[in-house]
Amino acid sequence: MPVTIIHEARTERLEILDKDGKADEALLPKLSSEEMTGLYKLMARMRRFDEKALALQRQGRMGTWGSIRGQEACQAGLAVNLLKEDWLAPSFREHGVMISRGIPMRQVYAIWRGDERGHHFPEGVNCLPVSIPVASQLLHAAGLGLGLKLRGENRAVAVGFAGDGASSEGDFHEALNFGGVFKSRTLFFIQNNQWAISVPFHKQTAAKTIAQRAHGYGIPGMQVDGNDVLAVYVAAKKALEHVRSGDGPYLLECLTYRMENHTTADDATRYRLADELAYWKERDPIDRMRAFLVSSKLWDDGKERALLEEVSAEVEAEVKAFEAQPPAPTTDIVDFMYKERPWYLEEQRAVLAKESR
Amino acid sequence: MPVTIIHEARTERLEILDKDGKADEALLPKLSSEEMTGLYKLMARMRRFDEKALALQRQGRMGTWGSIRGQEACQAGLAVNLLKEDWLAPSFREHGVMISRGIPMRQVYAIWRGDERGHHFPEGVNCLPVSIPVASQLLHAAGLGLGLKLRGENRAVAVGFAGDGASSEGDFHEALNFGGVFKSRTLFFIQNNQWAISVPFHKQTAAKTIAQRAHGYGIPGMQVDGNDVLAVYVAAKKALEHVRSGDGPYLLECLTYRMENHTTADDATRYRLADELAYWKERDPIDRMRAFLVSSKLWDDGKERALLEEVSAEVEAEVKAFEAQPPAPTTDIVDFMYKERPWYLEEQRAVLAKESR
Amino acid sequence: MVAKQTAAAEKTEKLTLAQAVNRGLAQEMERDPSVIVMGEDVGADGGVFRVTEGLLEKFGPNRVMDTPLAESAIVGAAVGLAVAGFRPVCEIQFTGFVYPALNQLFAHVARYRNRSRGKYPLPIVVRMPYGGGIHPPEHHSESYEALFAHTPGLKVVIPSTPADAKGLIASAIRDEDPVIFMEPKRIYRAFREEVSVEPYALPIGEAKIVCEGRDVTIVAYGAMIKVAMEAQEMLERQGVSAEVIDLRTINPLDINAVLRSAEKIGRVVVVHEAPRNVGVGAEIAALVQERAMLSLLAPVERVCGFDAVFPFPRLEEHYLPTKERVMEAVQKTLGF
Amino acid sequence: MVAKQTAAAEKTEKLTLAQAVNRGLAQEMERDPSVIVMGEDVGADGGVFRVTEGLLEKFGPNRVMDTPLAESAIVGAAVGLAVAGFRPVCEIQFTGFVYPALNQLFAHVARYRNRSRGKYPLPIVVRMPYGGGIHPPEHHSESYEALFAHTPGLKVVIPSTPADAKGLIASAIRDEDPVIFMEPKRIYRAFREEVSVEPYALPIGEAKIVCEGRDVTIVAYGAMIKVAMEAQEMLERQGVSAEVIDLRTINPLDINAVLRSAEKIGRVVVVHEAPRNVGVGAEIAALVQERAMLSLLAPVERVCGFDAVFPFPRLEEHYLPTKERVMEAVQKTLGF
Ligand SMILES: Cc1ncc(C[n+]2csc(CCOP(=O)(O)OP(=O)(O)O)c2C)c(N)n1
Ligand SMILES: Cc1ncc(C[n+]2csc(CCOP(=O)(O)OP(=O)(O)O)c2C)c(N)n1
Ligand SMILES: [Mg+2]
Ligand SMILES: [Mg+2]
Repeated sequence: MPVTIIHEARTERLEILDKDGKADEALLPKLSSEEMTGLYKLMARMRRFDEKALALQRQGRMGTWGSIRGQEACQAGLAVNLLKEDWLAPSFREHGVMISRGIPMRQVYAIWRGDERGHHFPEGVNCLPVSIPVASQLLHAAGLGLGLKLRGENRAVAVGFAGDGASSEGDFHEALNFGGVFKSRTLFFIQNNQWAISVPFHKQTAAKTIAQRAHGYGIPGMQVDGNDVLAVYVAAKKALEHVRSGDGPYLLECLTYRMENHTTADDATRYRLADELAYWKERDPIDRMRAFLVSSKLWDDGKERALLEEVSAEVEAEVKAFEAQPPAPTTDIVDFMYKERPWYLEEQRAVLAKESR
Repeated sequence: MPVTIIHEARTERLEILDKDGKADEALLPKLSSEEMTGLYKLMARMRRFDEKALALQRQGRMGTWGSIRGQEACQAGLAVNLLKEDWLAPSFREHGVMISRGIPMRQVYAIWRGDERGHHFPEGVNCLPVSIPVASQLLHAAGLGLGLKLRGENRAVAVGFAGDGASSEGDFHEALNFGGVFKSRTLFFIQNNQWAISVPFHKQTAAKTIAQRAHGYGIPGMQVDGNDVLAVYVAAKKALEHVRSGDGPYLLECLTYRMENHTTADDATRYRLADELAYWKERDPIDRMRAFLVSSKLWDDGKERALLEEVSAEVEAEVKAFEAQPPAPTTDIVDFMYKERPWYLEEQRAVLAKESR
Repeated sequence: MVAKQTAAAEKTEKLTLAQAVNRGLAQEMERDPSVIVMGEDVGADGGVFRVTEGLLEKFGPNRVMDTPLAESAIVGAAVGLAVAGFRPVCEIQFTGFVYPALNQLFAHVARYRNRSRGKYPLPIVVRMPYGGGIHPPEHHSESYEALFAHTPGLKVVIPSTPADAKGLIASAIRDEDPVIFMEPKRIYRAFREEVSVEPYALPIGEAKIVCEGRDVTIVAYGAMIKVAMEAQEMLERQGVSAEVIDLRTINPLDINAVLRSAEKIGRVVVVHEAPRNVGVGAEIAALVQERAMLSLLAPVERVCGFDAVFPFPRLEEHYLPTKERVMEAVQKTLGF
Repeated sequence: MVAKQTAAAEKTEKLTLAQAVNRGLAQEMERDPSVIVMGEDVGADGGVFRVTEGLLEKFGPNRVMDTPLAESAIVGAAVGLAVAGFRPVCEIQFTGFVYPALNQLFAHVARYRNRSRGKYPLPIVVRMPYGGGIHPPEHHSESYEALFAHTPGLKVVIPSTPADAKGLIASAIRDEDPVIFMEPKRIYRAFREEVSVEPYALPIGEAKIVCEGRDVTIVAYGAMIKVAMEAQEMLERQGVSAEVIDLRTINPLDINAVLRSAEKIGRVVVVHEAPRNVGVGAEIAALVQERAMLSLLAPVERVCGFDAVFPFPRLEEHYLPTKERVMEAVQKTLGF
């Protein structure tokens, strides 16, 4: 046959809860009540944590903050599927999954207050430092996933995070391709929040989805409603199972929405319409899951009040601890550059030491 | 429907001549006898040109040469579809299409003998200088294609060339994505000769084809048998029509085979089996087209002899002209850096001028 | 050349440096329809520092293009656009995000004229805010001018005042060769000055004597001019007269301006916020000792950023050169 | 430190520089199973210069990995591999192709230890052949060591002899910090010397006095050592005694070795093939005038590549520093 079809591909999208929290029963994951409410609690904790950071920032007590508001379902649905031995390679908008993995809130606050010490994560927490150049960390995740494979791990995986904007960078491509070639133990987890600062997704690429790129690398991929925590839970589980099995990487696109400004340095009213925000407010991942839980008789106002009190108390305590930390010695500027300081840093350290006296 | 198919794609491959030169009549392009033999002559001219360069190199009269042997069908099938106003953004293995576009052979020889003057192409020949960092020139082609669009051109397009290895670079991705977003007037023309120096295609990517990547950028693409000049002719025509119509870029993958060493600096016996080469020798694009022409009564031994004489004479004359060119003045090293020489290049020029006296 | 004062009759407006670049861009786009602006968020958002504000409204989406988030694409596509007859002005959002574009800059932009023996000069400007002082996250404070200055084929321009910024961006755009135009973000809005409302161009490659002096020459550029001038004022009070030279162009350096001052005074301090090792200060020290050794009364001193990663905000102020460090270096040359 | 001679009893073999790096790689891979080699064509092909020849056969495809053609991926994946406990030795095929990897090198490799406050040091080596002299196509002759030397967090090592190459690649691999290891391809096979068959490591950061002298110090590295020594011999015949210092490490520079010589002699010529503007020579000149001004009898001279794109082969020999240019610079310092 002189005209042959040499490749066929379809890309799926999963949704379980509709915008009002009504579930497609056939697709509902078999989770216990605790697990169901656990997902909700995780999201509520993230939101409180995030809101506090925004408040601190307005008061001049925080640096530039990139809010995760609206993306909690993505991060919670993934987080509960992770094992202790898994690795994260986060971008700058992964606070939710980071605090869910045992990184103290005070450390994440510290990073964004501008303190490298926040990055010295506790022993046993497998998380790379936050990477700011978009998409660059996907290669770290590809390499880590290869490293895990070479070490013979058969459970641990690496998760590389990126946004829709990041998917235009060359590193996105190189990472997925490299991962595919080496069958690295890597989940590429893309939160498509439809904006890259002021650039909407349709100006980022002429492709309809990011998920469909997977086929170009010979790896599986899918899209999931990123404002539906149950759907993300199911999709992440499936994706992670694939990666854990040793069959190579997986590309999971969570279609979500950035409900805040890009960061506190941004003013989204310059470039996006209030209507769009309103549309997505109705699809808030937390409201939606609460509606589902309430209608499932798993949640009520009392529980809600108790939860909010609990997470508020935690957040306040963490803020207190975070703000109690005195600034690092100025000599820290040079002290972590190399294992041993070269002569010129020895000299420069002396300048810093003298000035700080 | 909670599980939806959000994207479906199929990738086609076109073949017209089989390995023995038997054509699929239904797919045969409607070409005159002159056009048919013209394609053959073009390929023969390329081969002679290429063989001569290899011979010169062995005699120390040429620099590093990357042979196009085996890829003549790709370059000829494309070349005859190009208009004078089209632009080329060549990689280092596009000698065939370059000499078919009005760049004198002597200039291509000069480039590879190590003389920048070869790059000063004749007025009216729209061709960028050879780009050596793989895939990087695809972005130039994307930009040029956008420029042509912005200028309101409705015929001219830009053709960006790259190999299978190059398709792993980030620039490949950025170029196709950029082109897709801006609907740039660009044909991305990939000669997948199945090797990137010593790395075979299956180690370059886990994807089966390069053509299937097109879907990830929302642009069309297809694969063609790159050793079948009629198939390339048809595919390139179709691809160019798409681009000329203003509907955005096209990704055309020609699956071919590098019959020589990567370059004269390489020794392919270190990494590839003789069997593979033998297999592809039987699929030589020139032999195949000749068999078709002979069986179509369009070609015979007499014509073959005459053709070989003609192209040999041309090549020899070009070599003579090329070798007659004295080296450039040493001051050329600094004289083309800026429109006006800064003071330090003025000083450095004096050193060069003094030494060359 | 001593700073040119705006002629009394000229119509002026009071602008910040960011606004002055904006005016320069708008006026060059008006003058020449082949000038286009491209980059991340340069359209509706007007750039994260608002330097391209209003250009989209004025010139439309075919001349002010929000690109996908891909720096190599921005610069690589500019090569093609330049060959197609445009004069692209690319914005890289921060110097710390230019690295993905370095392949295109080093392998192509810097070399195209030479490679094509003059056939394809590339009139491309790559603008980028650089330097510290605004307490942003990592990668937003970098000063990598040395990389560009070391690369043959590029010009590197760094203005320090609104008036210079407007005239130099115009020259950069009109230049037939690629220009890296680095904008000191720390002083984007630090002060305003009267800037001629008419379009004008200032020569690339000419330094400016910001302040004449007798006892020491302070060579600086960009945001460090402010620091140098603070030091100059403090020194003045201590009876030390400092001459401050604003390089304005890093490549080609205005060697004559520096040498004239060095020969006159014999003591030179170079200030920049980039790391010291193999930085622009090294080049100036090397040139001065090479060409004015016999005039030197003391070694050329360098006051630079530390040879360390630019710290996160909480330690940032300790990284950047301060007037105190400049004064100390001046004292050192005086006491030599 | 004067060049250490191989002890008489040691078993040695006669190796080229390329072979010596190969031996060093093999022995370190034997010593430490976490050492892996990755890059384009490093497997079956043994690298385009055969520096990784035989490693695939010996250590298998899990430790010698042909990667896709993607430099950012090579270095970026190495970051992840290093965190996973490996010691990746990346090969970049030519220095002219390292640019796509600069984002990973500058934004991550150089900064990871610092960013993570010591939690994730990256013991990564990035090897690359550099420099001119082999008449290859464009981009195959570049010397961009200044970029790396300017970047805090990297070490930069450039050997000039087989024995040094073997000992330094071992140290680079054992180092807890990232090392850019640049190999002078022009002398990959230019000569052989006796090299100890046992594994050994030479300290990073120590220069070597190749030849002691009285009248002038020539500071060089890599392939320029050969040029410097040719000049030294010619000068010798003219009655001029040159001391030749091989830096071996570009960052951290062995400042003491250079200063000792400068103080002893008072005349210094620096030689490198990279462009002069803001090159390593500038740093050396700046340091020497800063710290040994009173010992200097003449300005520090620089003999460098021109501030131009490295030319295509037919003009290449005119670009590279020659012994004549070195001698001229020496005469200039002597005649000052
Ligand atoms: C390489 C690089 N270029 C530019 C930036 C500046 N920048 C920070 S975030 C951002 C947009 C990112 O968009 P996306 O990937 O969609 O992530 P989101 O912010 O929406 O989470 C840009 C342009 C950067 N961080 N890295
Ligand atoms: C960015 C970059 N890295 C490495 C090289 C060295 N190199 C030259 S050609 C080549 C292989 C190219 O393979 P492919 O793209 O398939 O083209 P082909 O040589 O087969 O035509 C390599 C690795 C290069 N030219 N550019
Ligand atoms: Mg986004
Ligand atoms: Mg190939």
